[in-house]
Amino acid sequence: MQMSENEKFVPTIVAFCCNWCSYAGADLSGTNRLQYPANVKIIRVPCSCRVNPMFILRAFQRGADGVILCGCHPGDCHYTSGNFYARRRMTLLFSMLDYLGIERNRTRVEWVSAAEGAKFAATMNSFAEEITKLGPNRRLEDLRCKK
Amino acid sequence: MKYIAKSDLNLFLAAAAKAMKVYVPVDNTSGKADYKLWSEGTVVSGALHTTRSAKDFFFPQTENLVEFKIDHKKIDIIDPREERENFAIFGVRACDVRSFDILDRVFLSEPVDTYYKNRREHSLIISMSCDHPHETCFCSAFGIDSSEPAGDVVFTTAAEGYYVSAKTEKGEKFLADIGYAFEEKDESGAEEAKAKTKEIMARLPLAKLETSAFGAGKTKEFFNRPEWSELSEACLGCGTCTFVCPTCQCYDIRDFKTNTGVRRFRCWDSCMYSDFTKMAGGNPRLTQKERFRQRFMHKLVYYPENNDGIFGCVGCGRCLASCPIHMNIVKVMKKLTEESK
Amino acid sequence: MQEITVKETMVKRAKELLADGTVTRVIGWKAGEFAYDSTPAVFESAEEIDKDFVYDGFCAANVSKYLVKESAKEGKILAFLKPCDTFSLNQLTAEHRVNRDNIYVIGIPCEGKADVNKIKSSGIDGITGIEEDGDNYVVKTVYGDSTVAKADVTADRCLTCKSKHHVVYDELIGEDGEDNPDCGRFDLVKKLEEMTSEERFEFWRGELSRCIRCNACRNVCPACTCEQCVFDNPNSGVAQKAAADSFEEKNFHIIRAFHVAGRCTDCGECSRVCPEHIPLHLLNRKFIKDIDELYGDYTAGTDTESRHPLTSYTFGDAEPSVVHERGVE
Amino acid sequence: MQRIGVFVCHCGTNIAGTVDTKAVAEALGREQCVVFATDYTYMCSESGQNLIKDTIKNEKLTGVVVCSCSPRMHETTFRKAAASVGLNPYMVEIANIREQCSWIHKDKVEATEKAIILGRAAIAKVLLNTPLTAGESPVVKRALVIGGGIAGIQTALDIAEAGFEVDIVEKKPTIGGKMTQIDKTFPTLDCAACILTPKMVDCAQNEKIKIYSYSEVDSVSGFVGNFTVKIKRKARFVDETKCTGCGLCTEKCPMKNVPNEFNLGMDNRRAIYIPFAQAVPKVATIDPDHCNMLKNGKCGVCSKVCTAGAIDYKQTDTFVEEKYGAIVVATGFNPIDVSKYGEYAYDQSKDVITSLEFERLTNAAGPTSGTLLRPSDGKHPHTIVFVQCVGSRCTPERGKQYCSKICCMYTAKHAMLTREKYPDTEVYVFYIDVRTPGKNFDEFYRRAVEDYGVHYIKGAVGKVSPQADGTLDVQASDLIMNEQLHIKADLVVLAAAIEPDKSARPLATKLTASMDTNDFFTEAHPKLRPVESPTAGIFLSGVCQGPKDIPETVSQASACAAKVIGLLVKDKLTCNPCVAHSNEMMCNGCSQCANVCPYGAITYVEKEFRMPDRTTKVRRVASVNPAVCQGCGACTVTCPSGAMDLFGFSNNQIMAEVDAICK
Repeated sequence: MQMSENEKFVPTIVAFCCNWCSYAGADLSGTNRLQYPANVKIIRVPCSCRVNPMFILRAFQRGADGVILCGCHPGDCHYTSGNFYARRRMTLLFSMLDYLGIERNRTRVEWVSAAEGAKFAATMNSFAEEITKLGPNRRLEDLRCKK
Repeated sequence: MKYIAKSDLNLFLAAAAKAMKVYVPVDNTSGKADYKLWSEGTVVSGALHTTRSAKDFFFPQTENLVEFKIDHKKIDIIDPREERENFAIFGVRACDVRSFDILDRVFLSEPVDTYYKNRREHSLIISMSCDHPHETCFCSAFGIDSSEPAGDVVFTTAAEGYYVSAKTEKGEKFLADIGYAFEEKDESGAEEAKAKTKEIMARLPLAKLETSAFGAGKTKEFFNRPEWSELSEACLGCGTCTFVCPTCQCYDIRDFKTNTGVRRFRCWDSCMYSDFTKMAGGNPRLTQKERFRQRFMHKLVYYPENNDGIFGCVGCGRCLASCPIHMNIVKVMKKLTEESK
Repeated sequence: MQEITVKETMVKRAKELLADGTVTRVIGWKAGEFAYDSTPAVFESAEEIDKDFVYDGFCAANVSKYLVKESAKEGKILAFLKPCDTFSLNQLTAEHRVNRDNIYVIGIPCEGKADVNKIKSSGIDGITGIEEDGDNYVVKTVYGDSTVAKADVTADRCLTCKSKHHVVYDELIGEDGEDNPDCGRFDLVKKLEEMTSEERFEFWRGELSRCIRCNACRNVCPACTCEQCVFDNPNSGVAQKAAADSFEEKNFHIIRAFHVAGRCTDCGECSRVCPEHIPLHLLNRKFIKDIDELYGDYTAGTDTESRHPLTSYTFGDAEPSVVHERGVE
Repeated sequence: MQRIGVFVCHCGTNIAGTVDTKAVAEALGREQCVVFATDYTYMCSESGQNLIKDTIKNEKLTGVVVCSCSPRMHETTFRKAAASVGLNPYMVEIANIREQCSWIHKDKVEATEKAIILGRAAIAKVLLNTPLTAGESPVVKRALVIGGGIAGIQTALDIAEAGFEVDIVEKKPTIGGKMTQIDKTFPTLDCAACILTPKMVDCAQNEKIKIYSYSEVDSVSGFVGNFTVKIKRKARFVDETKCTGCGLCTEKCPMKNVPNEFNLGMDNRRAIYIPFAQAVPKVATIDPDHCNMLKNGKCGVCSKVCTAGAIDYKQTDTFVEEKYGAIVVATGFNPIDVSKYGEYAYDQSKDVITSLEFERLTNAAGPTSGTLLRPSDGKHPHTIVFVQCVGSRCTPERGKQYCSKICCMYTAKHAMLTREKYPDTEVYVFYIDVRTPGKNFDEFYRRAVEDYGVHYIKGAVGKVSPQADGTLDVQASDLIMNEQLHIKADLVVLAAAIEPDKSARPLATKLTASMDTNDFFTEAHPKLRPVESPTAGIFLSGVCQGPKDIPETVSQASACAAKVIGLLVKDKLTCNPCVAHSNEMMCNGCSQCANVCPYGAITYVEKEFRMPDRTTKVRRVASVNPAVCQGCGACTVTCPSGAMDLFGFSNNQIMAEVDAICK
């Protein structure tokens, strides 16, 4: 989380993108010059199934206000089944976070193909908007990591 | 002698709270008690024990030692300590009061642990005698009289109220400062209460627990006893006993990478943990048996050896109540002395 | 007096199997100081059994996890398993953590174990002895005797017991029980789900802030048998010895629960051993409930073949967005 | 202490336009372990790459971060550059400040800030990079084709054509597959045998191709480039090398009443038989279930009449073990069993037949020598009803959910041929839709309707009831006229759905190749890699991957061959070094990782470990085959102890990036 000079809340957002679909989708939205907020930062992973729940918790600990995971559409996984596992893991993890009273909208999974540059930008815009509405992450923060 | 009715207790605490922060045992949602900062409306728990002992006040589970602020290639060192204000701990039982002496001998002997000392010096201990001990109590085995606890100020529990007396100058001064108007009653009531407690203590199942076999110089006698294997076989290697223990004083020092640098902190460690004695060269205690033995040998032999024969256990019984598999120091002592009986 | 007779049969069979060489060791429970504090123990001879062996309403510990270590040793071991313990053993067998060939399982009946904390919180302490009397316990204390109904002091986990059926055994003592689908074990989870996000947050903060990170929950858990736990591994990046921040309280318990998700047999040991009485099983049960609802009913340990829900999938699985769509915000 | 060099690319104005590249270089230059940071107009240019190479040499860099376009664009370029001056290519990381920064942001301050953060993340990652070397594994220059149908034959021929050894394993006594049983092929109506048998003969004569007929794959081990396959050669009780295929034995054999599977049991063969005239290999086979000699040791006629002395009643199953670089699956299909659909009375009347049986009835080599006669009474049928989608496009409970694809066309063919040969025959076709995508397909269907007067009726057949007079009452609904019909038919032909051969599922398990719920093999990518299995070295040819007609099958078979050849021409395979690896000291041996691995790359070994207390302990631990692992990382998350990690994307690397970004 960072506050810009006029103290308007600018969330920190981490986006995990699978190398074959979503990361390429992100590149495409760049190639098409489709805007989305600069506070969205992408981390490239081979497949959505590489994303360990610990990474997501880690992001929140380190100051992220929202975390989104993007992968190939179900059935299109480069590794055939990776996103199916990711889907179950994230569903359960998000459900648990919600159960612990952590705002459920801070986490999201979207399937974005390499051809969906527009969808990628749109997704990031809506997610960033959502997180800005939610405000700073307080319920899963680690005070030691605050400035 | 000073006397206060149980119903008036909050008035006294209110007065005390004006002088300094006062921590009192309070029931929590799980039906157990923790120390909480007293404020108007706080209800003092009637529980015999808090789950975590009062040692937390001087030796907290985690504590920052130093912080390194790293700005690119520049490093500043920051000391997180700030001067502490005075505080009082109310309702400390005789066993826990004794535990402070045991900790002092470790932390206040050279080299002095200034973090610990700092807190200790700012504290005031308001102890309370027991009137309803549990079957797990065996403080008497270590020469502790739960009817006559040490401390700066002592509350002797009677049926309807408490007889209050200061045991130290600090205590005298405190009572004078807060200027609470106690009732005056003659000693007899207090003596009655003490006698009653003593009488119950004598009837407790562990009242006759024998400690004479242990103490300084007994290392050879107990270290290689075969019983250790059997005693430790069910041990899960968790830290419950050590963490609820008022006298366990082991800690680990760790670094935490913050977003701006590194925070070096210490946190409780347990000799029951498999990595407790892990070193670059390996681990001298490879099996749970050795770790288990260490804990009890320390309480019953090593500590007395280094501290004028004083045992490292105060018989509060917390570990008896909370060990997941109900293995504990009492079973150990009995097993190791079985034959000699 | 059913427990007594069961105990006698157990002792009899244990001695026979030791005698005829079927097994070389027996794992069960050993009597303690106060009638309620028995300890899991391995017996190697009839004498040891006569001396200390006990089985009563307070022998709650799930001994299946000890079999990881014990079944790796020479010779067969006899294990007395309650219904819930058999699920744990099956799960361990499925994960190749135990050597089933080295274990002789005798399934023992369980009417639900007593929770001594319930006796104590009813104001009874100074306990010197406890005797069974039909549906009651007569508790002898230094402050006099009192009687409590067994039903009133039954451990919560046993009140919501999912099954009295033994899923694995070489022989049984007494009749095998049945699954109890209407055990209502998810009622509390439901209650939490119905709270608002804020209420849930406050509830869990209250509970988890008491955690002293003694690792009892992890070390007792029959699903937590890792050679080295990520929280003990300095290279894992998440190692921690104490919760130095409220984040770490949550982090530890989320990951602990997640790592056993789909593998947790809901034996309830985690909550039983917590010195702070944190209802940790409610975290595991949340995963179980979600799995049942989203991927079809699944009870870990029912058999030793099936893949658990997090290592399988179907094309039409629910999207993670279901979390956002259901329940109250 | 590591020495990192940072290179910030302007990409002309593509990056420099919205990102202050100089500021980025300065900021990153202040990061720990960064000993050199600069910006340059085009990093990917010759001179740009030289700048990197020189700096690596002069500054003795241990790691390089290039802030430029997407790694998908130039990662390889910069890695090659580093490698050329002796820095391990996997010590290079890219920060994507073009596609994911300069191109999507307008505000220069904002974009510059983000570029710096992305650079920090890349530095944080590269600090944890480890030099990786791509492993190499040799390639056995020999391919195995499982299934000797047209798909297998075509693939084998193409591979052999390229000069590689190919073995075909066919479970039947002859290769040829389903196509041998087909009479004519749509839409050209040329004779199937005429175009197939030459190819069968080519196989037999091609010295690169070895045919294991009457054989099955017993077990498979190894991995891409290096499979070891055990082939079971079933005893045919005839010595292939001696038999001349004269056929005398098949005439003299006294066991006359063995149902002839080639004609789908519509006529009989002997206990010793050659499936059909053009069989390859043209060798007799004894059917042990019916041979009196093998059953009760009486008879021996065939050995008496065999001048070549090829008969060998003592023959037993034998096994051969061969090494292969690639394996092609061409297991083909079968029509489903239609007897489960009671309403069509397939079991009740001989005159309700499947389309494949119809093929035989119209084939010169068939039971009726090509004249269309009713199986029941051998009379000419005057009214024929064709029923489409029998078991296709059904609910899962009733049949197959998929479209079998070939039925519409072969039914049009049947209808047309019938009308042509027997103009006095009325032909009805009941259909849900008529699907005719394909070259000259719709024209073909239209001819059937318009030129040959076949009655196409959109509707479903409700019931077929055999009548006392030997006819069949076909009760159906016409959805267009919206009326119930009763047709007095002499013959009903069911277009049975096709399903993968039953041998496919167990084979998939042996190959650790994945299958879909219909038991069709799944392809590595539905669009981009349609002829490969996700399991490296396994290729898919023909209907085993999904319903296809002959032209499609053949083209896929050739595509498949091309892929195989592409693999076999390599002497060594360089494996992607970013693969999973398990820390044996931490592995629980719980098998969860193996359960989620789509490639069967993880196996378990019982390994002896020396414990710190000097005792030894045998533990079950996972071991990853780097030649098979594709590096998805599914296993790393499933592993509770964290023993499983991924080179190039390790837990610590990803967490370091997270930290740097959230800072």
